[in-house]
Amino acid sequence: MRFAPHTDEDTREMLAACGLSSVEDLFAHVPPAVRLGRDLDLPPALSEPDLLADLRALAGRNRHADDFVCFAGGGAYDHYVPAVVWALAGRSEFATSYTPYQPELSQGVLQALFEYQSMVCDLTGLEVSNASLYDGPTALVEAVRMACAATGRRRVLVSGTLDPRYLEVLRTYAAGGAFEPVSVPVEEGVTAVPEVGEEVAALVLQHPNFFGNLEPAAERFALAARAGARAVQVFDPLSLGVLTSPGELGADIAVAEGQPLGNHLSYGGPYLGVLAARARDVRRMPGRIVGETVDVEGRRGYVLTLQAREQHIRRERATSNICTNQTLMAVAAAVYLAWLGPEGLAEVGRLCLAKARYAAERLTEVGAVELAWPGAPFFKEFAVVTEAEPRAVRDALLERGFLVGPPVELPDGRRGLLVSVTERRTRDEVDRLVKAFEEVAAAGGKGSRAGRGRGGRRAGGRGR
Amino acid sequence: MRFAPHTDEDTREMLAACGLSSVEDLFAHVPPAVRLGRDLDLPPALSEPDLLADLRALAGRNRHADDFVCFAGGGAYDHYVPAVVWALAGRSEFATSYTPYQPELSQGVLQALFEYQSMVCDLTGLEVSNASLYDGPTALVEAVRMACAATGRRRVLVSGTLDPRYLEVLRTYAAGGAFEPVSVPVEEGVTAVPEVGEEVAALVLQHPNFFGNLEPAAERFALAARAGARAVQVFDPLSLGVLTSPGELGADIAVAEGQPLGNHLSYGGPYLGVLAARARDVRRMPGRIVGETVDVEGRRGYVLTLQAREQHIRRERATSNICTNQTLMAVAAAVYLAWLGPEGLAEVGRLCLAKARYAAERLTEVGAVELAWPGAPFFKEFAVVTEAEPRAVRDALLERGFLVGPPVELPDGRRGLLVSVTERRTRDEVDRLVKAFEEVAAAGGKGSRAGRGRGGRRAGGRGR
Amino acid sequence: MTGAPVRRDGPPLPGTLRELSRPGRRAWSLPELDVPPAQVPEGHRRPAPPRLPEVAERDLVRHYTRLAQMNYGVDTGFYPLGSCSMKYNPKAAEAAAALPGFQRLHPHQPEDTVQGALELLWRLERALCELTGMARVTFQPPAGASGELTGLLIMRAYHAKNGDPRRRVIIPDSAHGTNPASVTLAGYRVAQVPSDARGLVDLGELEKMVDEDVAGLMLTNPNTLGLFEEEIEAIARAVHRVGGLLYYDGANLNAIVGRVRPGDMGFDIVHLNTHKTFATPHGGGGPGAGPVAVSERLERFLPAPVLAYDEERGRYYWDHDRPDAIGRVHGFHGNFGVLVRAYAYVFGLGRDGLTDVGARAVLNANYLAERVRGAYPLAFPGRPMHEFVATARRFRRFGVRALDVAKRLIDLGFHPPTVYFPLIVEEALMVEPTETESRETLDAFAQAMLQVAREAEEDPELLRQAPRTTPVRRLDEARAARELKLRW
Amino acid sequence: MTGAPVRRDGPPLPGTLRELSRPGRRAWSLPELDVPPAQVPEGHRRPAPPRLPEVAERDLVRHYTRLAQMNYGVDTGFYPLGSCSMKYNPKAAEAAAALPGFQRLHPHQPEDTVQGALELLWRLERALCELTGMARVTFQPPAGASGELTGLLIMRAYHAKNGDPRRRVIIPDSAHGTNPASVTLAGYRVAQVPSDARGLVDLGELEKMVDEDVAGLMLTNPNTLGLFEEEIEAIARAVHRVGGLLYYDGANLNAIVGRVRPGDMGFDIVHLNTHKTFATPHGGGGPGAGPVAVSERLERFLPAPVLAYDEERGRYYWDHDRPDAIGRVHGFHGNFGVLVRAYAYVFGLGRDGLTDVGARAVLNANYLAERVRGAYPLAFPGRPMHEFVATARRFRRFGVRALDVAKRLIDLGFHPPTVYFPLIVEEALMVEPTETESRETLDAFAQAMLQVAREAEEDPELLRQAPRTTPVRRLDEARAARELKLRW
Ligand SMILES: Cc1ncc(COP(=O)(O)O)c(C=O)c1O
Ligand SMILES: Cc1ncc(COP(=O)(O)O)c(C=O)c1O
Repeated sequence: MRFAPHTDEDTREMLAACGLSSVEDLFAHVPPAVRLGRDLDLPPALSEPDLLADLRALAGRNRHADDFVCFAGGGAYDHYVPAVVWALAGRSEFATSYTPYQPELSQGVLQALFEYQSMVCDLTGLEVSNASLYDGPTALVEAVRMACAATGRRRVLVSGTLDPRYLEVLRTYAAGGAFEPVSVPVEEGVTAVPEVGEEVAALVLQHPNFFGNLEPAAERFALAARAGARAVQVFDPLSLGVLTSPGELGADIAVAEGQPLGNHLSYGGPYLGVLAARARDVRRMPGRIVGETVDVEGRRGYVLTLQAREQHIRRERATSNICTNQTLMAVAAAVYLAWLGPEGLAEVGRLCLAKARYAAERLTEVGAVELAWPGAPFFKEFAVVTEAEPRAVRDALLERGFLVGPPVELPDGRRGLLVSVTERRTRDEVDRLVKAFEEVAAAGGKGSRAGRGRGGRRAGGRGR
Repeated sequence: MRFAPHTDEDTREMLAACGLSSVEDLFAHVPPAVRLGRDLDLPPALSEPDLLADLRALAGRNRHADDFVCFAGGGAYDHYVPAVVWALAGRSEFATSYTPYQPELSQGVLQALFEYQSMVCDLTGLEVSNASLYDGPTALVEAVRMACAATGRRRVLVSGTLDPRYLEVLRTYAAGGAFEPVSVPVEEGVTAVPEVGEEVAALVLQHPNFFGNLEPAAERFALAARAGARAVQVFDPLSLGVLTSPGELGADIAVAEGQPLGNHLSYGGPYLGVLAARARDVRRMPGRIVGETVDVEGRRGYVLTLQAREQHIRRERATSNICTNQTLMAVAAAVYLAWLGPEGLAEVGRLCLAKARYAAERLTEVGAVELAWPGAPFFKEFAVVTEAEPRAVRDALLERGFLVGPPVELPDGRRGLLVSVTERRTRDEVDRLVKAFEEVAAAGGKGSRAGRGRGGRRAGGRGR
Repeated sequence: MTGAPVRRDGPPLPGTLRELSRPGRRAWSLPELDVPPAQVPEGHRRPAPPRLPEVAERDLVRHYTRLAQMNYGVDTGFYPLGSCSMKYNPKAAEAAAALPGFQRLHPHQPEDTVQGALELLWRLERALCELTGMARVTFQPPAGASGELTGLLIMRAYHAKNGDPRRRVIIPDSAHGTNPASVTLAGYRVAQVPSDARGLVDLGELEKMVDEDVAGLMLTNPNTLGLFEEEIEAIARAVHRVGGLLYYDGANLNAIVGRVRPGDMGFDIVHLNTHKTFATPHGGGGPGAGPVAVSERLERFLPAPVLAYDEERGRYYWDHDRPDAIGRVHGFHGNFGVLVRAYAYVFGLGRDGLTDVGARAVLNANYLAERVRGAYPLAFPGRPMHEFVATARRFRRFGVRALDVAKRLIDLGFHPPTVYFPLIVEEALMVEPTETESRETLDAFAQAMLQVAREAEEDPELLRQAPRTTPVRRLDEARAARELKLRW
Repeated sequence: MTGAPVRRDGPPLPGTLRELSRPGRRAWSLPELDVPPAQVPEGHRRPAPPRLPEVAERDLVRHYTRLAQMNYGVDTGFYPLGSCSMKYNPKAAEAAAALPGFQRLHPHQPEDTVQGALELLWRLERALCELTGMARVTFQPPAGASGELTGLLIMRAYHAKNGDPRRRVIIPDSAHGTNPASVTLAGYRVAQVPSDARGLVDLGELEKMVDEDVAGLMLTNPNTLGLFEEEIEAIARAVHRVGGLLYYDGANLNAIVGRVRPGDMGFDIVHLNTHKTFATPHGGGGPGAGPVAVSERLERFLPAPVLAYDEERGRYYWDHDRPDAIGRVHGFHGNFGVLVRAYAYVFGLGRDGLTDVGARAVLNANYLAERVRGAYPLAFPGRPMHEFVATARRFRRFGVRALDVAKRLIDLGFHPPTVYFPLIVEEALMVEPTETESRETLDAFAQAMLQVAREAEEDPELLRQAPRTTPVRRLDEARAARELKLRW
C-alpha cells in the first residue's frame, strides 16, 4: 500500500522549487554517523488484499466472545453494543479529527463531549465531569492526585476490595512520590471500618467491589468526610440505574471504567476513564473540559475551557500530563447513554441484577460451586470458590464453550473465580453454564477436549 | 424494537387535534368486511440484541467465500472489494436518500452518478450511459427493447454462448410480445457466423462468453451493422483494462453485470445493470440519466434529465417501467473504478488473465480434467469437462475447501464446470485446487467428508 | 433581503474526479503477480486502458465525503416525500446485512451451504403471506416496477393457460407512472378509469369498462391520493365477474399493514416495496426489492426457481421443476441483501409493531394535514390515510407555484413533499410523514409550511428565488435536456 | 463586505439531547426478563434513575449526523496542524480493527485463545524495535504523554537500582507541554535548557547544566521547531558522561523513520505516537497509543506483564514474573484496537514505504515553507524537516495576530496550522502538511495563506471578523472560563 500521492513529476518539481535535486538533499544536514545506512529489516509492502488476508488470518487464530458464551468480568463486560452507537460515533468526521483546538471547525465533537459530561453528571449525581481519561485505573490515579492537591496530604487509604489491577497502577504512579497508598483490610467481602486520620488525603472504595459485593459505601465515606479526606469511589456506570449514585453516597470524586458504555471489548482497549467530581475541585481536574459559551453574534457554542490547568499552558505545574485522551470512546458512551435513557439504564440494571442472582442461586442449588460470601448482596458479578485450581476450572469451562473469570485470590487466601452476568445472557445460557460447572466439578476440575469451543454454539440457539 | 416515537401523550393530543379519540377512529371508514379482525399470526417483537443474535445464527448456518477458496463464476465473481468503497458509498447521506427529485438537496448523489456514467463511457468506449439498471440480465432486456425501438424490428439473434440465465430472463420478458429471441448456434465454443437478415433488430453476443472464451465479436458485429441491426454486447467490466472495448468492437449497446465493480457477492443481489450506448440511441435509453447544467448564478450543477422518456411522465409510452434502480451500487462502482484508475484496471486484467491461464495449464498438465476447448483463448474463466457428474465433482471439491462452478451443459451436450480465477487467488491456492481436482478424479468424483470445509483454510496461509 | 443571493465563502464546490486526476497518481493496491505473466490473446488487446481518473485514496475519501455532505437523507432530516415512505432505516438492519455469512455468499453456492440464507427467505415469505393474505411469494423482483411487470406476466400466463388471452388492463387515472408502463411492457393495452369527486375509482365508470377482454385491474389501496378505496369489495366483484384478476400495488400497504390484507380485499396478485413498508434504505434511488405474492390459483406461474422445504431431510432447496412458471425475472434470487434488512424490520417489530406502523403513519398524516389544511386545502375531502395530497393552487394568483413552495421549504431546512403528482391534481403537494417521525418534527414542518404560505402573499419573490442556502441554487433543467452533457 | 456577518438561513443549530428529550420516548431495546425478577438489595436502591435524555433512535441519528457534519476531519480536508501529524487514515486499517476476532476479545481470555492477537503484537514489537533501534517494547501506554511518564518511571527505577537517585531532568525550552508535566509526575524537577539562535539545544548551556544529579534529558528530534538537532551525538555524550539517560519523544519520528533510529542517536528510551507515525485516527482527541521502547539495559524495568514467546510450544504468553518491573501503567494491554491499525500501516507500507513516509513529509513541508516564507518568515533559518514554524509577527502592526490569520484560513476552507506553539516563538504558526497530501493541496493552501497575508494589510478587519462561514463564529472563551457552564 502507498498513501503518499506524489508522482515522479511532483517530486522533481517540488524539489526544484526548494533548489534541491534529490530527496536525500533534504536530509543532507543529518550527521552521517546517526544514519541507518542500510535498508530496514522489515518485509516489503503488502497490498491491501494481502494485508487484510494476513489480518483476517491473525483474527482467525483467536476465539472471541461470539465463539463462546461470555460470563467473564473483572473490569470488562460483554454488555450489548447497539448498532447505532458506532454507526454514529464511527463517522469519519469525528474519527479523523484532532483535539478541537479550533472550536468553529469542531462544534460537533465539542457539543458531543459537553453532552457526555452532562450525562456523566446525571449518572453520578456529581457536579462536574471531564471529557474522558485513558481508562478506569488511570482515572483513579488522577482522582487520587486531585485529592492530594485538594487536601495537601499524601496518605491514601485503599480498600482491599479494589480490583488488583487498579491497585497495581496506583502503586506504579506512586513511585513519583506524590502519594502513598495504604491498604484497608477486608471483612466479610467488604471494606472493614478504616482508621481515617487527619493525614489522609483520600479513601478509595470500589462499589460494587472487585468481588461483586455491594459496599457499605455511605458509612465509610462519612468517616472520610469527618477527617477532611476526599471520598473516592470506583463505580460501575451500568449499575446506576438501580443503585444509589456516588453523589448520594457521599463520594467527592467518582471514577469508572467506561467500557460498558457502548465500547467493544477489544482485548482491553481502547476504553475510557470516566471522572466526575464536586464543583469545588473543578480546577484540580485533569484533562480536557468542554464549556458552553456564545459567539460574537450571541449564538450558543462550545469550547475547551479551564485550559490553564493543562500541560500546554501550565507545563510542569499542570494538574496532569494528559493530552490525547479517549474522546471517540466518550462520544460512543454518550450515544449509548442517550440510547438507554433513564428507563433503559434502569432496565439494564434490573436485568443484570436478576440474571446474576438467578445464576448464583442455580449454581449453589446444584452444589457445583460455593459462593465466596453466601448471602452477601451483589449486582451483576459474584465470586465463587472452586475445589479444583481455578485456572483449571476456567479452562475446562471454556472447552465447553463458556468463559468465566478472571480467577481471583480472596482476601482470606481462598481461591476462586468471578462470574458476571450481563443483560445479554439468557436463562438458557445460564442453565447450560450451571450444567458445565457440574460436569467440571464431577471431573474434578479437569475438562475433556470434548466439544471444545462448541458448547456455547452447539446448544446456543442464539448464534453465540 | 420500536421506531415510532409517539408517547401516549403525543397520541392522545394528536388524535384530539384531529377531533378523534382513538387510533381506530382513523380507520373508521375502512369496510369491516375487509379488515383482518384478528392479531397477525407472527411472533412478537424481538429486541435488537435478540434480533441480531437470530440473524447471526442464520448467517452462521451458511458457509461463505471466506470459509472456502472461491473459484466460482458464472456471472458473479470474488474480486477484491477495497475497504474504501463501502466506507464511502455506505455513508448514510447516500444510503438514506431517495431518488434525487430535488437536485439542490441531492448534488452529492447526482454528481456521483454523473461520474459513474462518465466512467462507464470511458470503460466501454461508448458515448452515453444511464444511472444503472437492476442487474446484467435485465439490462440486456432493456438493450433489446432499445434495439427494437431503434430499428422498428422484432427479431433478436442471441448467441448460444450467452449465459443461460440471461436467455431465461430475455425469454420471460419476450412474453410481452415486443421482441422474439432466436438462437445462434455455437462452433468451437464461440458464436457461429449468424444469418443477419433485414428483419433482425439486434445481434446479442456475450464476450468474453459464458464459457469464458473470447468471441470473434468484431466480425460478428460487422454483420449486424451491415443488416442495420443493433450490435449488443454483454461484457465483463473488469476485462476492459486489457481487452478491446465494446465501442471498438462495433457494439451499439453494451450491457454488463456490475457486481465485479466493488459490489459484494451477497447471494446474487443487490448488484447493478450497466448499460452504455451510442448517442443516437440516448432518447431510447431506459432509466435515470444525470446531466450537467448550471444554476441561476452560473454555478455548475447536476440534474436528472431527459425525463420525458420515463414512466412518471410518458406513462404507457415510456421507454421502460423502471423507477427505483440500483443507484447505491452504481456509486460503489464509481468509487471502485476511480480507485483502480487506468493502471489498476489494466493490472486487474493482467492478474486475472495470467492466473486463469496458469490454473488451466496446471489442471491439464496433471490431467485432472480436460479443457472444454483446448487452445481456445479466454480471459479469467474457462470450462472444464469432468468424467464424473459435474455436481458430484463440485461437491467433492467443496468438501476440500474449494468452490468451483457453476456446472454447465456444453453446446455439444458434454457436461462440465466453470472455473474462474480472479486477481485475489494466489498461486498456492491454485496449486491446492489442482491437487484437490486430482484427488477427486482419482476417487472417481466422489469426495470423502475428510476435512470438510477446511481445505481452503487449513493449507490457506492467507486466512481463507 | 428578497432575492439577494447569499454571499458564499468557504470551500468551493467539489471538482469532478476527472479534474482531480493527475497522471501517475494511484489509489489501487493489488497482489503481486505470482504466476508467469500471460499475453493478451491475439487481436484482443486494448491499445491503452480507458482514461479513468488517477487519484490517491485520500482524494477519493475527501471527494465522496464532500459529496455525501451535499446530500440530504432521512439521517439528516425530515423527508416527507409523498408516495416514497421515507421512514427511518434502523442501523441494526445494516449490521445484519453486513455479516459475512450473508454478504459473502456466492449465488452459485450449493443449497447445503446456504441453509441459513434459505431459511431467512422462507421465514420472510411466510410472514409476507400472512401480511398479504396470499399463498406464495417470489423474491426475484428487485423493485416495485419489476414486481408489477412480474405480476402482469403471471396474469398473462394465467389467462393464456385458460385459453382466453385478453388485451386490456384497467388502471385509475391517479395511478403511479410505473403501472401503465408495466402494462405496456406486459403486452397489454391500458384502459384508464377516472376518479370520482371523492378521488376514488368511479365505480359506475368501472362497471361500464369491464368485459371479457379485461385481463385485470391494477389498484393501489390506499390509492395514490392517500385515500382508502372504500368500495373495494364492489370493485373486486366487478372485475372478478368478468374473469379478470386484481393486482395490488403494495406501495401504500404501510398504511394498513396488519389491519387490512390485500387478499381479504379480493386481490389475486400483490407486490410490496420493501423500502416503503419495511424501511430498507433507498440508497439515493435504489436498491429496492419488490417481492410478489400470489393467491393459490396463481402459484404455479411464479418465476422459477421457487423456494421449497424438504420435510424429511429438514432441508431448504430451490425447486426448478415448474413447468408453468413465467421464467426468471432476475439474474439470481433478487436483492437478497435488501431482503435481509426487510427481515430485520418484520421480525424486529413483530406482530403488534407491524400493525402499529399503519396506525402511526396515518395518525401523523392526519395530524399534519389538520395543521396545514387552512393554508393548503386538501385536494379531496376524504380522510387521508398515511399521506395527503394538498394543492398550492391558491398561490397561483401571486405568481407562485407548488415548485416555489417546495424550494422555499428547502431554505427553511426541510426536504419538500412530492410535487405535481398525482397528475390529476393541480399544483399537487403530496405529503407523507411516515410512522417514524415525532410530533415535534411535524409541528416544526407545519410551521414552516405556514410561514411559506404567508411569504407567498407578502414576498412571493422570496419563494421564486429559493433556495438560497444550498451549495447550488435552482438549476436550469431545460438547458440540461437541450445541451445534453451526460459525461465528462 | 468587511465584517458584515453572512446571513444564515437553513436549519438552526442543533439543540442539545436534553432539549430534544420527551418523557416516555425511547430508543433502547433490550431482551425480556427471562428469569425471576430480583429486588435491589436493602438500602442500595436509587430512588429514581438519572435524568438522561429520552429520545428515539431517529433523534439520535439525526443529532449526531448533524454534529458530525459540523466537525472538520482529515476526511473533509487538509489539516496542517503542527506537531499533530494529521495524515490520511487508511480505511483498510478500520476494516481490520472491526474484525470480531479482534473487536470481541475479552482482556481476561486465556492466552491459548488469543494467539493471533499476541502474534500481532509480537510482530509489531519486532518492527518497532527495528525502527527505533531498541531492544524491547511495552504497548501499555495509551498515548504519548503516558509513554513519557512510563519512560521516566523506568529512568527512575534504573537510577534507584544503581543506588543513585537523581533529582533533575533536562528538557529544552521548546519542549511540548507534556514533557515538563511528565517530569513532575515522575517526581523529578525540570531543568530547562535554552535553544540557541538556530533553534537547537544550546550545547554550551547544556554542558554547564549536566552533573551527577541529572537523571536524564528528554528530547524531540526533529525538535518541536521542526529542526533536526544536528549536535545530537555531542548532546548524548554530555548526558551519558554524567550517567544520565536520553529519552526520545517520538512525536516527530515520522520525519526520519527508516533513515535515522533513536537508538543510533544514543537514546535509551523512546515513545512513539501511533497516530502520528502510523496514521491511526485521532478520534477528535483520542484514542492514541504510546508504545515505549527501551534499550537492553532497561528491559528489566518495563511494565509487567511483558509479551513472551515459548519456542518449544510455539506459543505466545504474558510474562508476569518481572521482579524489577515498574508495574502496570494501564488496566490491560494498552489500546489494542489502535495497535491493530498501526500494524496495518507498518506492514502495509513495509520496508520502503516506511522510509518514504519521512521523505514525503519533509518534502511537503519544505515545498510549502518555500511557497509561503515570503509572507510568513520562518522563525529559524535552518532547513525544516516534516514541519516548519513561521511567524505572523509582521502583521502585528495592522493589529492582526496569528489567531486572526488562522480564523481567516477557516473562511477559505482550510483547517489552520497550530498557533502559539512552541512558546518560544512569537505569533507562531506551526505548519505540518504530512506525507499524504498532494502538491495540489499544498499549492491551494499556500495561495490561501498568501491571500490572507495581503488581506492582513488591505482589510485587517476581515481577519479580525473571521470566521464568517462556520455554524458559529468566534466564541467567547473568557466567558466560558468565567461563567463555567460544563453541563446542561
Ligand atoms: C404507487 C407506486 N407504485 C409503484 C412504484 C414503483 O416502485 P419502485 O420505485 O420500487 O419500482 C412507486 C414508487 O414510488 C409508487 O409510489
Ligand atoms: C512533541 C509532542 N510530545 C508529546 C505529545 C503528547 O502526545 P499525546 O497527545 O499522544 O499524549 C505531543 C502531542 O501533540 C507532541 O506533539
